[in-house]
Amino acid sequence: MAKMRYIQAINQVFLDEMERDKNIMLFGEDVELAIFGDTREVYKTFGPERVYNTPICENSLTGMAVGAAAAGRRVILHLMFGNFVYTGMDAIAHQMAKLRMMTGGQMDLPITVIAGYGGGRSLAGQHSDTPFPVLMNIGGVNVVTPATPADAKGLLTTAIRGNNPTFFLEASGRGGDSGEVPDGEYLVPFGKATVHKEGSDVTICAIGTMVRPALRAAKTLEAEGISAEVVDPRTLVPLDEDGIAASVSKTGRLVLVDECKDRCSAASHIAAVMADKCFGDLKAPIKRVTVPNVSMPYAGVAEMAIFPTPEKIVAAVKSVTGELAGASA
Amino acid sequence: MAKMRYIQAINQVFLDEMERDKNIMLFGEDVELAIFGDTREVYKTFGPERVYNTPICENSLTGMAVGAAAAGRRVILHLMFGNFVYTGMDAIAHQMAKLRMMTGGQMDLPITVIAGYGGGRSLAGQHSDTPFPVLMNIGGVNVVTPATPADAKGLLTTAIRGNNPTFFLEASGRGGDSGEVPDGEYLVPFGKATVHKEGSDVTICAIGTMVRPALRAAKTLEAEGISAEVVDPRTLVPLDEDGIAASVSKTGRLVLVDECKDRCSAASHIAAVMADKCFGDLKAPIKRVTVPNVSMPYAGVAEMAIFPTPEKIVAAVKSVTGELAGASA
Amino acid sequence: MTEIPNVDEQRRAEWLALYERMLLIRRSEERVGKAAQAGEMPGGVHLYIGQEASGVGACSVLEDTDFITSTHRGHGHFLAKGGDVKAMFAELWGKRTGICKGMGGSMHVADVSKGILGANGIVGGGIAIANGAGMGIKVGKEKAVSVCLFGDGAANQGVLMECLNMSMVWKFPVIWVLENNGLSEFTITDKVTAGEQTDRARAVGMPAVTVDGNDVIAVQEAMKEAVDRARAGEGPSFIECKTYRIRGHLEAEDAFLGGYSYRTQEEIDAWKTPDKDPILRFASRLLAEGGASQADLDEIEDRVSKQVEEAVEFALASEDADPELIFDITFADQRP
Amino acid sequence: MTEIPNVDEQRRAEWLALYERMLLIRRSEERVGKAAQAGEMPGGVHLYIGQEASGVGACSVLEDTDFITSTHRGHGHFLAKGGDVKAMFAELWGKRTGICKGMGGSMHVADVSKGILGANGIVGGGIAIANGAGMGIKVGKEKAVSVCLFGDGAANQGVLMECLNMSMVWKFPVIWVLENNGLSEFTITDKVTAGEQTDRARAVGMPAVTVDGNDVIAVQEAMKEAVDRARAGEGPSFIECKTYRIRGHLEAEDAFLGGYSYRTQEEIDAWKTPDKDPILRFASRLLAEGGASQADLDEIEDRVSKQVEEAVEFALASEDADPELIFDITFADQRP
Ligand SMILES: Cc1ncc(C[n+]2csc(CCOP(=O)(O)OP(=O)(O)O)c2C)c(N)n1
Ligand SMILES: Cc1ncc(C[n+]2csc(CCOP(=O)(O)OP(=O)(O)O)c2C)c(N)n1
Ligand SMILES: [Mg+2]
Ligand SMILES: [Mg+2]
Repeated sequence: MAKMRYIQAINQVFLDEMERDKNIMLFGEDVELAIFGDTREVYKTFGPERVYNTPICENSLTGMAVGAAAAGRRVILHLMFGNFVYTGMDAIAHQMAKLRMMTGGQMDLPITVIAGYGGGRSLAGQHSDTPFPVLMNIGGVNVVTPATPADAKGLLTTAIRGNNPTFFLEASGRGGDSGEVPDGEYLVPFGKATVHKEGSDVTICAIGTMVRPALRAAKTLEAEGISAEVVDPRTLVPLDEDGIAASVSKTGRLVLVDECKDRCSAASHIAAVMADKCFGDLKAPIKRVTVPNVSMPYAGVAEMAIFPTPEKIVAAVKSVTGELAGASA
Repeated sequence: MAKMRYIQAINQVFLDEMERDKNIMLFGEDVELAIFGDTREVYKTFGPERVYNTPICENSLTGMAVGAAAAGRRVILHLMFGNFVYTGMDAIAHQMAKLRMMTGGQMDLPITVIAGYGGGRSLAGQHSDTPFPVLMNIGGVNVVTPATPADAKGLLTTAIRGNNPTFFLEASGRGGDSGEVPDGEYLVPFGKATVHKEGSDVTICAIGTMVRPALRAAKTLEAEGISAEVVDPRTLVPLDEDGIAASVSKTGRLVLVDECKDRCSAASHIAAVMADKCFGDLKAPIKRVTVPNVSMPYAGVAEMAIFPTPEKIVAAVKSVTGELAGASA
Repeated sequence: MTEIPNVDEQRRAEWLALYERMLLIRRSEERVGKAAQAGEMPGGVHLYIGQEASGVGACSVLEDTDFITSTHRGHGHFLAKGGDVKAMFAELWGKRTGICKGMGGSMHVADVSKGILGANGIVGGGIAIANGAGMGIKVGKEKAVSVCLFGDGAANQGVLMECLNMSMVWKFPVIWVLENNGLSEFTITDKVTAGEQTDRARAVGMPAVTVDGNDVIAVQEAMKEAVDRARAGEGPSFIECKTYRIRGHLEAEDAFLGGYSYRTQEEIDAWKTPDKDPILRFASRLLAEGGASQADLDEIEDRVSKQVEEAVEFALASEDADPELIFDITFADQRP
Repeated sequence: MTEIPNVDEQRRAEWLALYERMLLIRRSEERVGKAAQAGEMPGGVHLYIGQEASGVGACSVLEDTDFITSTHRGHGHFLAKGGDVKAMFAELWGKRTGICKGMGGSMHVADVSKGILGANGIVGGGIAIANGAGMGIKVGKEKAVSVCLFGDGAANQGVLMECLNMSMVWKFPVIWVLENNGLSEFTITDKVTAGEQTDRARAVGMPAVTVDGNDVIAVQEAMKEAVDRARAGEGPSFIECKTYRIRGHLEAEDAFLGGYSYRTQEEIDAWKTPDKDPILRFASRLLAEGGASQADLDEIEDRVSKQVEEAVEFALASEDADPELIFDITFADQRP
């Protein structure tokens, strides 16, 4: 175990995996000087034969990832901001997500696309999106949202070694968070949720960037006598429905926390699944703490007004555990 | 009232509205000879000064709609297939959906984008998508899914006269359906669900193309003593949450039918909203009849295997009304 | 017309093989068209009739290890690159013996083992894939080339400029083969296109030529030069093949057009004449300069007809696609 | 350097106005940079310092009814097209008095009443918008023009080819102004670009020129010609302005670079010299040939400094953005 920043954990995986497997290539805009820090030294170490610092043209880059994979390479594409998923959407939705199926399973597409997502830093509408829903809905691509440096390492390694297209969405604003990261080879399997904190009164299911405020909220609630379990799906595709359901069935209450815009969010989808699978165990309405259906404003006060915060999570929990809070008060 | 085909109703609105308001322009690929039939005679009547038959370049077309609107025009863009929403996604998500907000409300964007969606005709993966979820999630654009020729007329007229970007998604395979359409000016307001059939045991909330199989299922169920109410949201953004909730509160059961892939579908979102708002009235799990998270296969048998059908809807309803069916048998 | 040296026996055999490949495409497409017109074939069907020389000429100089990307009009490319006609027909009829197990259909025929990365229903969809394959080849230090076959309509998609640029910057072994049939669906491409498309390649410094796309030998020669350059690490080339689509945009065209039209019957007929039709032309040339006899051509005609009928029988006799498969093949080793 | 006729009084006033506009941009940007470096300003801040001549030259021939689209580096364009400096500063500080009410910030400053369709955080995002505005103008039979200001990095986005093509096909009144500062973030654009970008315009038959983008008069003259052509219905033009970005890609650049660099200090300094810097250059010329005195320039310096300080005060004194507004402005007459 070593204490490491989130972004360092990612950077280290790139260096380790590209060293281990000479068939891995990496490309993207400005990856040479590593604007996000996560590709630092990658170009110096492996480029220019295996690393391409590209022009600005996301539409082609996503399609090229498919072509390079079809030609036998193991591919890492850095898309920089999650918003650029929309810019490169055509080949993501039409080729990357569908080609295996459309060719009757003829080709593996070992592609890892990495991009930073999320708001909270006054980058305004075009640099603050959380594009999970579109990636989840198109089918055919995995979606991974590590919340901690350790999960970043473990999930990225699994993504790179896997044979399916995977979107590894890093929390842009959380690059500096640090945490313990296992030494040496470390893989976290896809489709296994993790419980960051156990509890018995309510399940708070928090995704990616939202794990931290969820844990804060859980602490506040604990002090008020409400025992919250904080569950993190870690991967949205595949989704650990059973793992989340187990927690919901135990606590009987569910609050989802997701930085997506609300409509058709990951939160909505998990809520829908639980309203089907866990209906008999539910004691209260399922609540969602998400971003309203507007684009992220610039001004800090405006941004914070619509952003999920520990306070909003606490309020949502209390709206379904009213009597418990009363009991312990 | 006149009996009219769905596609004719749409075509007539284009002709009528462009006649009424000289500020309306229309453009898109192959709109001159009207590959979908819905722009027939439009070019002949109003082009080439107000109608542009464009080259193939969806990425620009969506952005140009924004520019033309900013320059003061009322804009109709035909995107042909719903899949090409992904191809033109960049400017949809980044400009059309956000520019009003990002400029502090300085500009109206009276844009109607029309595209045909849905599978069932062996057009395979790249021509069968139902792209509601991405449009619903990005925020800032309306999403309209008329199921009948009358609603097609009424909603399209509302879309064209409105001042917000609206995606009018026509049911590709349903162009030939006919129905009674009110004569003269006819507007259907956004955000008002409609009840196609009343019932008391279960609410079947069906979207767009799915209204027809839902009505068939309701008929079958009726014969077996189960009274299903068929609700059609008609517009997904804005969504008539109260209208749907009223039906769900009345029946206590909800089955959603949606041609979207399941994950983060419109069905998921409506389920999530109802699992919050109507929890106290729900007597059974909320069920979704959707397309699994795979791309649409080519072969008819394979396509039908994953497509929502009346049989699957009946089965889903029975899974939540088991005791009723028994009682009436 | 290209100058021909004395035709030796090897050359004769090669030419007959080109002819046979073109004829196989023609007869296959005619048969598919018949099935589509009769409503036997599901989905949208876009035929390659009239354009055989460009696909066959282009693929004639490629190995199985070389890649092609194709278009919605991809049957001809599939067969030109060595795809199996039975497996293609079974695919078009939606059978589990199809090359894509019935999951892809007409717009997605692919045989990765032969380097055919697939027909593609997205206009311009093959452009970035071909460029990426070129990148992948270069990273893998392989000798292969990647050939992008695309239409004049697709040439207006911006990914073309993006990929022309990148292929040039990094000297990817990519050959850009524009099949300019003058039409994009029901639109005359010239009406929506400014300038010459070869100039878009020249703008990034790429060698670009225009050839008679109905002359299989002219296409082949331009390709040879381009492939040699690519294999030598000298980078990409652009070849425009001028040709014409004789059939409708899709077989159901008349229904879509509802009585309107975008071209005259005379225009179509002019491309069916012995001087213009790529197969009739090459037949005359084979007889005149290629050392072939009418008997050679007749034999090929017979063989091809039999092959096509066998393919139809194979397709019709095969079992329908397996719906369960969908869940196995969406991902490698993972359920969707 | 462009030849100048005898400078009359009107010309003198015009030149001084150009100078003042460039200086206003420079002093504003310096002040914004200071605030950003001090951590007072949220978000990413991309300064226009060193490129003032191209934006000012380009916008100097436009009316309020003409449109511009801009980039992430848009403050200079905003001011050049007549945007209000107070409203811009208030926007950058996230205040409700901001031109976008604090909702857009640095990357989205827009004033639709002045034809400024907005800075844009999506590289290349303005290209299709400008083209669409050109289309809209044409449909409305108006006399306006639409000017797209974009960078050399953006020029590699395929929408450029798409829109160059369409603007040419239909003769939209669009002027494509490429501000070629040689850099895209931390990448030397030449390393990822093949050929000359003007040739991409020439490939569709569009008139294209390259001018010294640090010479405000050269830019203005090229623009005049292009605007005249556009207003006369003769279609689009392409103008490449060669210039240089003196500041970092964004003000937090050092933190992002973590000790690495993509250019030398000498290179930067070479662009700050009196021959190269667009403002110093134009000052000398004003004194030498423009009939201006040092006192004129000093007066302008004073006025501009005051204007900037007033703008800062205005911004700082304003109330924070109103979060409730988000729900009112996402749609016209509709809650989100
Ligand atoms: C992205 C996209 N836009 C539009 C279409 C609809 N479409 C199918 S084929 C076609 C015309 C293509 O023309 P061209 O590339 O010249 O190929 P050709 O049909 O002539 O072989 C169009 C517009 C599509 N399939 N994909
Ligand atoms: C679609 C998109 N891709 C990438 C980025 C990240 N990015 C911001 S500025 C920039 C470089 C732009 O270069 P150029 O167009 O030359 O403008 P300059 O910064 O030189 O003014 C990049 C890659 C972005 N904002 N949008
Ligand atoms: Mg064509
Ligand atoms: Mg630049």
